[in-house]
Amino acid sequence: MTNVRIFVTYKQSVFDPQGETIKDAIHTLGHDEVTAVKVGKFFDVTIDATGAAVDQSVKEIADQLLVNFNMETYHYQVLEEAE
Amino acid sequence: MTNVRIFVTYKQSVFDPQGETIKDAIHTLGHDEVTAVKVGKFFDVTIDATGAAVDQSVKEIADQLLVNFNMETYHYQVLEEAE
Amino acid sequence: MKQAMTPEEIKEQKPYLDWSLSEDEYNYISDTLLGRLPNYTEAGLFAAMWSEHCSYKKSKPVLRLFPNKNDRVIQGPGEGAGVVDIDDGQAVVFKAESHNHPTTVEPYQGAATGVGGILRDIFSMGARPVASLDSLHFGELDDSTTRMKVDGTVRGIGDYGNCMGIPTIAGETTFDPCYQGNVLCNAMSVGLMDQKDIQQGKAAGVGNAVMYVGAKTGRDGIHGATFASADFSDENATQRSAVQVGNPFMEKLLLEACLELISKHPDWLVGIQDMGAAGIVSSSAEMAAEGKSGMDLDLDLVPQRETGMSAYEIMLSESQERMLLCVNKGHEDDVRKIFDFYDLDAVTIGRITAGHQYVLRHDGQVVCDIPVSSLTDDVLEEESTEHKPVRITVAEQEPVWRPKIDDPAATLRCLLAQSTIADKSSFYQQYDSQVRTSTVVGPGSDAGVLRVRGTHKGLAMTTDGNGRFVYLNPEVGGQMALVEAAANIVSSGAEPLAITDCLNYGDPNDPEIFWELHQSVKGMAAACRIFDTPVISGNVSLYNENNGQAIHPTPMVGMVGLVKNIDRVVPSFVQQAGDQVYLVGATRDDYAGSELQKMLTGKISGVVRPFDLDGVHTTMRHLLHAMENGHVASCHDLSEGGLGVALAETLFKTDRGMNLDLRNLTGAQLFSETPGRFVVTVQPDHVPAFEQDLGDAAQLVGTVTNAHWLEAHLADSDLNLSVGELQQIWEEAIPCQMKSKD
Amino acid sequence: MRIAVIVFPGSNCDVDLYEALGTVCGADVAYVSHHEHSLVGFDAVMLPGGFSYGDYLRAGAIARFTNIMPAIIKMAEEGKPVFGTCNGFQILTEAGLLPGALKRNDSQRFVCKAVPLEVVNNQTLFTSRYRPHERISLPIAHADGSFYADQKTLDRLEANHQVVFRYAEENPNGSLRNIAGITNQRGNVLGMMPHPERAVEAILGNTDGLRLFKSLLTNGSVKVGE
Ligand SMILES: Nc1ncnc2c1ncn2[C@@H]1O[C@H](COP(=O)(O)OP(=O)(O)O)[C@@H](O)[C@H]1O
Ligand SMILES: [Mg+2]
Repeated sequence: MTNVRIFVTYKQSVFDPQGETIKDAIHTLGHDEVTAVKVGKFFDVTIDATGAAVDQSVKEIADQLLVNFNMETYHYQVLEEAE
Repeated sequence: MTNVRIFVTYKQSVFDPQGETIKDAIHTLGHDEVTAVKVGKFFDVTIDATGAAVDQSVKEIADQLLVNFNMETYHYQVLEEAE
Repeated sequence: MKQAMTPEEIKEQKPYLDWSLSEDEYNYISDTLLGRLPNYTEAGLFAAMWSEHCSYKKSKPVLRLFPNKNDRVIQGPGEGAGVVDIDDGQAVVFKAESHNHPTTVEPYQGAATGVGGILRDIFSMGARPVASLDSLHFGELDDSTTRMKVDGTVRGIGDYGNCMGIPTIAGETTFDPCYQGNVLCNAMSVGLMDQKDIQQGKAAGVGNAVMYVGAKTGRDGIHGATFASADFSDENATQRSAVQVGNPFMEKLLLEACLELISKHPDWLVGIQDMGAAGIVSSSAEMAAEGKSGMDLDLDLVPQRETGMSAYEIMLSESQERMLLCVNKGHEDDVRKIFDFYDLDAVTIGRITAGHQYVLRHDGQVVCDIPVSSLTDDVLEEESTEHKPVRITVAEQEPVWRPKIDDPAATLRCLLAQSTIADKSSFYQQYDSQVRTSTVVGPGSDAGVLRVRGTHKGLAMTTDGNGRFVYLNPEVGGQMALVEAAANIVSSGAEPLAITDCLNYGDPNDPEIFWELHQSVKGMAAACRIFDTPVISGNVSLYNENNGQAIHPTPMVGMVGLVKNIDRVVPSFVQQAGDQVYLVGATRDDYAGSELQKMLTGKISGVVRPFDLDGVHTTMRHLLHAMENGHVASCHDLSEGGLGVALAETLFKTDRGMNLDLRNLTGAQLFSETPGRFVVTVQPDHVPAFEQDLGDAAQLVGTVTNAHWLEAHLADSDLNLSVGELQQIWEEAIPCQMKSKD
Repeated sequence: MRIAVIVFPGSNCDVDLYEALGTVCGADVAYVSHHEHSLVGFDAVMLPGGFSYGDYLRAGAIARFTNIMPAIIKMAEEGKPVFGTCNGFQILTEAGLLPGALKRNDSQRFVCKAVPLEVVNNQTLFTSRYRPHERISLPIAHADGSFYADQKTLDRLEANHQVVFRYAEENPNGSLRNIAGITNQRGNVLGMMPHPERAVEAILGNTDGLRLFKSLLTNGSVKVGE
């Protein structure tokens, strides 16, 4: 059993107004020390596999479903592995 | 200047309809090894501060803006610190 | 999880007091209804079912004042929603519900699940929801928390309704400091059906199945008070949440599955009810009570999302998107197949039994065994004490406030920027108002209007309430709420049919608040009788307070009207240059509770004066007669901001103007809020017929012009205003405030 | 000409398309469930607006795995007309039948209103009844309508006249190059965010969408060649 966190973000070239909107809101609260905000989503996925099988699984579900490669990219982290 | 990644997730007992629907879709693709999916969002924030001031900043913007404590919790990671 | 308390421990430690069950009630349940001490689960079920929210034990005596029958009413209060005959074998089904507390705590999900809940009430009757409305009341927009609440609430309503594909076609949004700590979010849904498909929330027939369909049960929305109880002490408090999360996608599937079952297989189904407040217990007990049956449920069979839920939690969970069905024995699999097609759970969780016992099993044990009626019918009604608030007695002695307006143009500009009056399109454009392609008039008019496909008919609908008038004079304010709704319906060319309501008040244990409730309901009821608009459904929301400060008493009226000929719907804005402008209804010096008073003095005060309810009704009947005969080119009723604001609104988004002789009105009277008035425009060749219909009630005041300019001569001043400038003020006020940085 | 209107879980403008085609235009139209595997017997297919799978993950992302999708792709490959509005457009991009993607609106808000459009290309199966560069108005109702594609793709779309509708005044969602609707290279697959099916009857205040359906119906069962 492996817990994986898959991060999906817009590609660098894609404009993401959400980060800007949130930055403005943060400034409204008086936190001018915050100079940049980017927003992304992640998926915490529990996979009944270990080792290379996990990488294979993640690659497949990311490619087929979780990521739209026209505008997004992804990376992932294995959070913990347990037998 | 410090880069921080703030993770916001639903509390355990809060229903995550999106995660459930995505899990079902993953099963449709034949990936039955995926047993749970939870969706979260993250904010990459650049803060013009270091050390304890960063923690203070993060705490305040999370409390006031980024997190809805009725249903969400958060944690964060300092990604890198630079003078 | 710790062991639940024993019946004796409950008797001694009285945890039920935290669940708002009184000691008298507890004793009555033990001594008279059961003849023994209730166990932990039973006590919890009683507390929930005997709460004001489920039992109306306090408000019932007052609700009896409402008329709820006439020739058209097919189903009055008591079922999921009321049903009214609209001829041709069709019926309109509607109800409103408040979600004030959840929306105050978590605006997005609170508002979203409010919409979801009211939709289930409609389709559980066998009707397809065809339109939604809302009624929102917030604190002032100069507060950043309020702005976030407004934003979250509007997004929540939009996201749920949009995803369901049900247009939100009308509503209201007002702002007053009294709602700052306690937002009001009332949602109304309107459905359409063939009368033959009407369903009941009924369970009967020994051996028939009780089927659970829809989303799994989690610990959502279980009454906050219970969180403190011993039962949950070892749970991590920060991981617990009472917030219900809406899943409109699942509700859409549930809607389609239920309607397919109802319309195609009526013989499989005995009854159906949605799971609303107090979840499984209220739906199942009410269905059993309605069918005069017994029921035996096995809670281990209830689809669950979380582990280790107690019987009490399963029964009281308010997880969304669930329904309960009573299915004829032998058709369980047939029903399951229908839900399967929509990827939904459908599980038999129990059976109808002989006798009248309500039996629950959990983990192999009987956890509840009590008479069905003890939960639903034996509730002790509560007498309330009431008295007239001192503030009203004091106000009656004070001199009447009369404003002096030297520069009505400047006053009008300022009024148009008041958030309650200003353009709400930045909110309602977040709602899909056109899906289902039947919206003839969407938000931004007096009433929303839908056509009924395949007929010449239409349905007009509106939500209205004005807590300020009710606060100053509950009885007259209650009448005004109804008159305003009727005026909006009539303005669009429809005949008022019936109403639903949400009664939003503070703590009814305060005798002054109970008096407000009683008096305003009395006023509404009297007006309903005169307009022949019975109350067919509704909802009571009490305890709307923050830091001991109650909201204004705010009864919301949701009214539906019938348009006989959809081609004769009347627009709210002017049409052709040369059309004659009439003011319908007499104008008095009515400033107490007005927008003008609030704007100029920063508060409301004085006495709202009674008005001639019969006269207003007669005028509206004549106006509708003229409309149905095609004599009216446009009509807009006068509400907040009076004639001045109404005139401007009839010109917005047109290229026209008006030239008016208002020399029998003062500058101040331009903004008086006397109820039951209209601005009407009439094509020259319809003038004789119109004047014949309206008689003295209509006064010719001027002409529609091609200049985009509002010109009027008043008794004490003149108006000369660019409509474009006024429109800009009106359109920019709210977006500008929402963006404000402090 | 027989037209299929696909019903995905969460579709909600299926009725509107069906009524526009069937009741208003008198076309031969039928609902087809996403569970089906075949579109044999149909000459054209339409993907309605709504929220398939709740728009969870990304609008249109999950619908493309339904049983019916291979049959839709097959029709597209055969050159038969395939049309998607709103969520239908999102599904067509997610399925790769149209280039690009639809992002969240710049405003981060759902928006429902009528918007002015330019008919950029009236030489398609779907637009032949509009005049060149005609200005029309159609309703939009979406939260994820901001068209995105990389520069090269955008240039290619324009060079091939695949941009069919453009927002003519304000851009309501942040779409690149004000794009409101595009076809595939062959011209038989059209996706657009605005809702022509909401603008086919005078009683609803707008008939500008009617000619889109009429165009398709008069062009009949024409197959578009390579
Ligand atoms: N929350 C809302 N939802 C939908 N429509 C709204 C909302 N708030 C205001 N509107 C619309 O804005 C218009 C003006 O509202 P209001 O001033 O309350 O009208 P009236 O005075 O005629 O009752 C109406 O068409 C109403 O339907
Ligand atoms: Mg009105």
